[in-house]
Amino acid sequence: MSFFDLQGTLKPLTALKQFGKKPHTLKDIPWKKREASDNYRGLHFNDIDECIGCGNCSTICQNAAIDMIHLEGVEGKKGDSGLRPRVDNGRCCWCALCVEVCPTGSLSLTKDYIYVTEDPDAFLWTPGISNPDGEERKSYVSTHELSLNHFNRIPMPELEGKERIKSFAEVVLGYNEEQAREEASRCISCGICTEVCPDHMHIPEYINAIAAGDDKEAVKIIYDNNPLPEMCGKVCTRRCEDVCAIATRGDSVAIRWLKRYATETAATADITHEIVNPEIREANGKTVGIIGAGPSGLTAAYYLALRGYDVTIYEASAKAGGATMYGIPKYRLPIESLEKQIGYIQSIGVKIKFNTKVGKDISFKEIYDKYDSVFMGVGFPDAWPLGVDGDDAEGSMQAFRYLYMINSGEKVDIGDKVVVVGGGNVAIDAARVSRRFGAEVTILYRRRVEDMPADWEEIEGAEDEGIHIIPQGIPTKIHKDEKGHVKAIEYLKAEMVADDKGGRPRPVAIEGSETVLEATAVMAAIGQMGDYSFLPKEFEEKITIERGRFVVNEKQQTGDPKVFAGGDAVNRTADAISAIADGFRACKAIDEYLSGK
Amino acid sequence: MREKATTLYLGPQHPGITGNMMVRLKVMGDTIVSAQTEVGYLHRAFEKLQERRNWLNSFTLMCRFCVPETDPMENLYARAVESLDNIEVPERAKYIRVMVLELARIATQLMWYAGQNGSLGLYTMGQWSIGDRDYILDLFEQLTGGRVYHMYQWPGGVRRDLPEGFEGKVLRTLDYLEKRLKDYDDLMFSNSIFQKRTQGVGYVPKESIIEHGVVGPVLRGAGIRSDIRIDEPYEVYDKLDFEIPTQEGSDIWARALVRRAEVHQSIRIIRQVLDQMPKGEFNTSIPNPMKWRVKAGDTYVRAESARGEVGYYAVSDGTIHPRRMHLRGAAYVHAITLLENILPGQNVADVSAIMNSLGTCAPEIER
Amino acid sequence: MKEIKDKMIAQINAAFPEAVNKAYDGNRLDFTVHKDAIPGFLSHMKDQLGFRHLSHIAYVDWIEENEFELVYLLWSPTDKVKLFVHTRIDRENPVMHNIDMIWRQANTYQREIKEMLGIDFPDMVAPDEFILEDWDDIPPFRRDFDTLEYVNRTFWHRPGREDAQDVRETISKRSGEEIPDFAKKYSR
Amino acid sequence: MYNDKNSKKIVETIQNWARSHSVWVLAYGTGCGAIEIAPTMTSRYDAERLGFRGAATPRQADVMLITGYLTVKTVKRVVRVYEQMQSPKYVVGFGSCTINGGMYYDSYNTINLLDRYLPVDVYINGCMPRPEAVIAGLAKLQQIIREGKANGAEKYLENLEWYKENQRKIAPNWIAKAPDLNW
Repeated sequence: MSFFDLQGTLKPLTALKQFGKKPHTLKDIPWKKREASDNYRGLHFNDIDECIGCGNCSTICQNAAIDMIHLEGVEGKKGDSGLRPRVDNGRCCWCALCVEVCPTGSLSLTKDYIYVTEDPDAFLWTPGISNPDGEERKSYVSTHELSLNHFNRIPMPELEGKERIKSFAEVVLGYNEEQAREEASRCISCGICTEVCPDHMHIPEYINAIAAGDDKEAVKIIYDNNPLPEMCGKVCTRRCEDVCAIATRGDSVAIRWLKRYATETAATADITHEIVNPEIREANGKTVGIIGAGPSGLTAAYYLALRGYDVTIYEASAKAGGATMYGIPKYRLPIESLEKQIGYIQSIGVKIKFNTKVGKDISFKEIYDKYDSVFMGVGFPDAWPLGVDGDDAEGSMQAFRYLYMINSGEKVDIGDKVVVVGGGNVAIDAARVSRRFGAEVTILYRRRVEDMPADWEEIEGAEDEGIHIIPQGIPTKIHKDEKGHVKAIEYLKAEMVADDKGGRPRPVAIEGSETVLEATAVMAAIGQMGDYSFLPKEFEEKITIERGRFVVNEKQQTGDPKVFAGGDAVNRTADAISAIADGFRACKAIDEYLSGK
Repeated sequence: MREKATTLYLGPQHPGITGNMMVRLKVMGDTIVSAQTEVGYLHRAFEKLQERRNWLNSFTLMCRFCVPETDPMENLYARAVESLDNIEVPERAKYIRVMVLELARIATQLMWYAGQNGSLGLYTMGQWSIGDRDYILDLFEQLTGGRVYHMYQWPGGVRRDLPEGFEGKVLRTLDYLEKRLKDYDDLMFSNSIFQKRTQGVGYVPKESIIEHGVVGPVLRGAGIRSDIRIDEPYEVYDKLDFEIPTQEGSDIWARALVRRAEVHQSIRIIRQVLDQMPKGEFNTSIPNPMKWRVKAGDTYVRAESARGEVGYYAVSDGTIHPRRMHLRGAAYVHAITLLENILPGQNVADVSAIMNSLGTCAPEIER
Repeated sequence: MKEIKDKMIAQINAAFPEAVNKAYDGNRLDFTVHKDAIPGFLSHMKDQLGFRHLSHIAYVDWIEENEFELVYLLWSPTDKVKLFVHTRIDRENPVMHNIDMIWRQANTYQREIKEMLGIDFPDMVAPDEFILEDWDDIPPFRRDFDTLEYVNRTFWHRPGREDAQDVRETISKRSGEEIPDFAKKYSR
Repeated sequence: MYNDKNSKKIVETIQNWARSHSVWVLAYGTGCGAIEIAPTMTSRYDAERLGFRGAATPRQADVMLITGYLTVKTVKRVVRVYEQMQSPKYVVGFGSCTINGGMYYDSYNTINLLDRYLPVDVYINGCMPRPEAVIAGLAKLQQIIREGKANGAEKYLENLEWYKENQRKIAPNWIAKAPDLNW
């Protein structure tokens, strides 16, 4: 290369051709804001009404930038923690992971990005409050498909419909380990579900333990306030799943099935004892008498026994469990499962006197005098009759009684055409049991199928098994044959009329739409009721009954401070988990009452 | 009289230094006698922080490792986790990733154009190439929602699909860049001042290559055809047709020519990617990030960044937190032992140019 | 690839009978070597088997086993094989052999290891400080160094966020749920 | 002539107006955000048309941009550089890291609150702030300079003891060795 390189000197000068060209400088800045791209990750926006305050954004945030705070005008309710996120913009890195994990999709990022101030304390940003107009400027959003939440539940393996009706084998097969871990991993551990659980079980904790592979720890956590968890894992009404944060845009986490999975790892009463390893306090010499070995009675007994009380349960039937033993068909809750759990409760020192009906074999007064405190978990042993013409025919029965008899091993003649009247779980149970005895079953319900109070899974299961559902049918008459046996049931078709007072639509019979359905048995499943004949007159003043239920205070205490009550005979929800909650509450109250705290 | 050596501190506050770091020079007149790199001004302890994060949200730290070129790091993390947990990545995601990586490579080289010329006093180049780089950042903004920190490639694929009409925009930008690259050649590579300042300067001797673990354009500028994209093909590089440019000089000039050729190759790759990109999924679902336990084990993945080989060693102990994450940056070896080795004998005025040509990136060294 | 790897394993086993091989798919070779054998092993790899490129020295603190692990990551440009060489060092007496005469850049890696983990390389020539300056705590990349605790002790967090509430706690307080202590570690 | 209150005020107003249109930025990229300084200063965004241009040394510079996190090691240099700068001088904090630690709030090597070590005049939101935001921040700085509110340097002198104490807390040996305000 020579000292003077002509080409190397002139070529760079061609850059001068740019001279006079319009520059690409964005001259409007800073006087005009430049629009960011369509999925820009700018300042946060939160739809305050849609947000349920699950706090998942706060958990995923690796910078600890998101606080959950109480906002003026946002109150907590069932399914909403009442807290809302606030972002510390002195921490945020706008990675938008909070958006990706938001189960409701309320959180998003906007196109706004300019925020300049002299005050370092002014960087706390409450999305949706700090930028109420952010809705229109939303850019980075998480759609159903893009969300990091897993909205689809792991399907529960079940027996085929055809297989099921052959026997009383359990229909639901349960998750295997891999499925359970995967399903448990869907949970975001917000804990919103615990509020609606009557018993306030520690749901996020035990699900997290399952996800971590610590099944035994999960069982231990579950037994903290529920002594019949396997039963709950199989048949609970699971109101927790209705408010699940994931359910806002998808299937709720299968909380019930996960509990079932965890408790099934405790295969026998002994193993349960080993895993739970309960701390039983020294006997304190006080005694508690419990009437009825149903869920509420067993719960109160178990936790009282753990606290050192001498507990005796009086049970009218030959087996404990109450409605869960006699009211639930065995394909949903196998007898061995329930006996295992009751066996465990007995193993820690709870005494159960079977076949001892209070009021007949032993008087209430005797129990009242003998024990320091009494708990009544007597349940609803009787069912409402259908109350139509011909109700007294042979073969017309109450579904609840039918289930009781079948579960006690008795044989019941139902023929081959069964009509069940009602739409609750008892109706479906009776129908599906009858189907297993080979009958053709029809369910007659006053309202529409979507109005049925039974679990949708149960309704689907019934349909799979070939049970016919006639909705909007109001039974009017039962036809008898010459021997006084049920021959047919007559019903009127109904139309749904909107309720003026804002309640759910009412069925109104259509004149002249009488239809007759052949039947060999008719089962009424329209509700149960209590039997309080055991209660002597002298107690009536203190232990009051209103609308068929005991009146208690928030501590399950009746008017007589020594007597507590719980279960179906007290609460309106009338399910097992409410009974367990009553028993647990009563246990604490009895402990308080007797220890004089 | 013997001249006495003077100590000069190049950095940390110095307009010519590449990032926040320092080189302590002992000079005799204009000539360097010895050099010592001092780093640590940008040490944020990422790897320690990642041990406190979970497997998903520690990916947000990845792009911060090297600020000028963020995407190879994201790619490494994604691939490390995928290889630990046996996650299959959809084909489309792989193509998108390659496109992003190559766009990032072009953007980094444009940044280098500015840095290399800035260190030699040709400031016009910086005005051009950084202004043109912004068009690539505009593409990134549309694709990922961020200009510099994309946080786009994550374990399982990429976060969002290509927006409507994105391919066309990429092609238009590439066409524009190709036109501009000719202007760059006229201004820079034909420039006799640039040639004289770079030819024979910053020579890396052949024996240093192996001894110092030299990688990337520095290695290729010494005539060795080595590139992770062909040595250990990742994503879909084995399905693409491109060349690995090499030069013989092993000086700043040779490395500049390699980088210039690489921009052209990257453009070629992106065109092929857009051509071959299949339809379909762009992401496989990963477990709930808060409960994601990656299978225990260790892995080492590598990628070719614009500065050379970057590697990522990841260890999982089967919990929700990474056990150990360790990054090997390309500049890690270049800016310390290699720089200290080749600087003696050079002119003080060339230090900045040499550091630029070695691809020094301070945040990557100390992490 | 498999033949190349098998051949290499045979060669390595012949030269270093104590080196323990672990099988992996792909182009990964994995050996565990006693720490005293490392310099000899690595220079053999470099000179005889073509692993000319030392990609990195990774380090892990296995505090449960009271050991440090160093992983030498080698690459053979000719055979396209990557080699992991693991070695363990006693945590109580962390001393390791210097290899910067085999690869000069190992000097940098070892300086980092020395500073971040506290492993001593007695015959390495390098300035004392590398990344940190005036560090007076335990080496920060050890597992027992709690970075957040150090931050709380040394720096500040901006006040004004004390009204933050825990979702789980808020709900349990509202419903009267008592979470037992042994379950709390599973709360989020 | 300058001694009466009114003319002093007028002179100050003119001074501030002039200062706000000629703000020289110190070329010191302390962290991530430095990468967006290059586009801000070059052709696309061209902050120079607003009066911002680079300055190579602290003596010539008016404003220091703290572009993100500061490691303990850098804080010492930054303090030194800041003290070398001549009044009037301003500090702009970029992004989350300068406000409350940002991503590195739990890192043992980065400070969390910049305003404990240096007086900060303007903070810019973002991680990192894009050039438009940077320019918005610089415009804000111009505005407060014009209003005469950018008095960080005076605040620093007034509260010198407090700042020094905080600096000493993270760098006990270094600050002790260094002569105060006498660079």
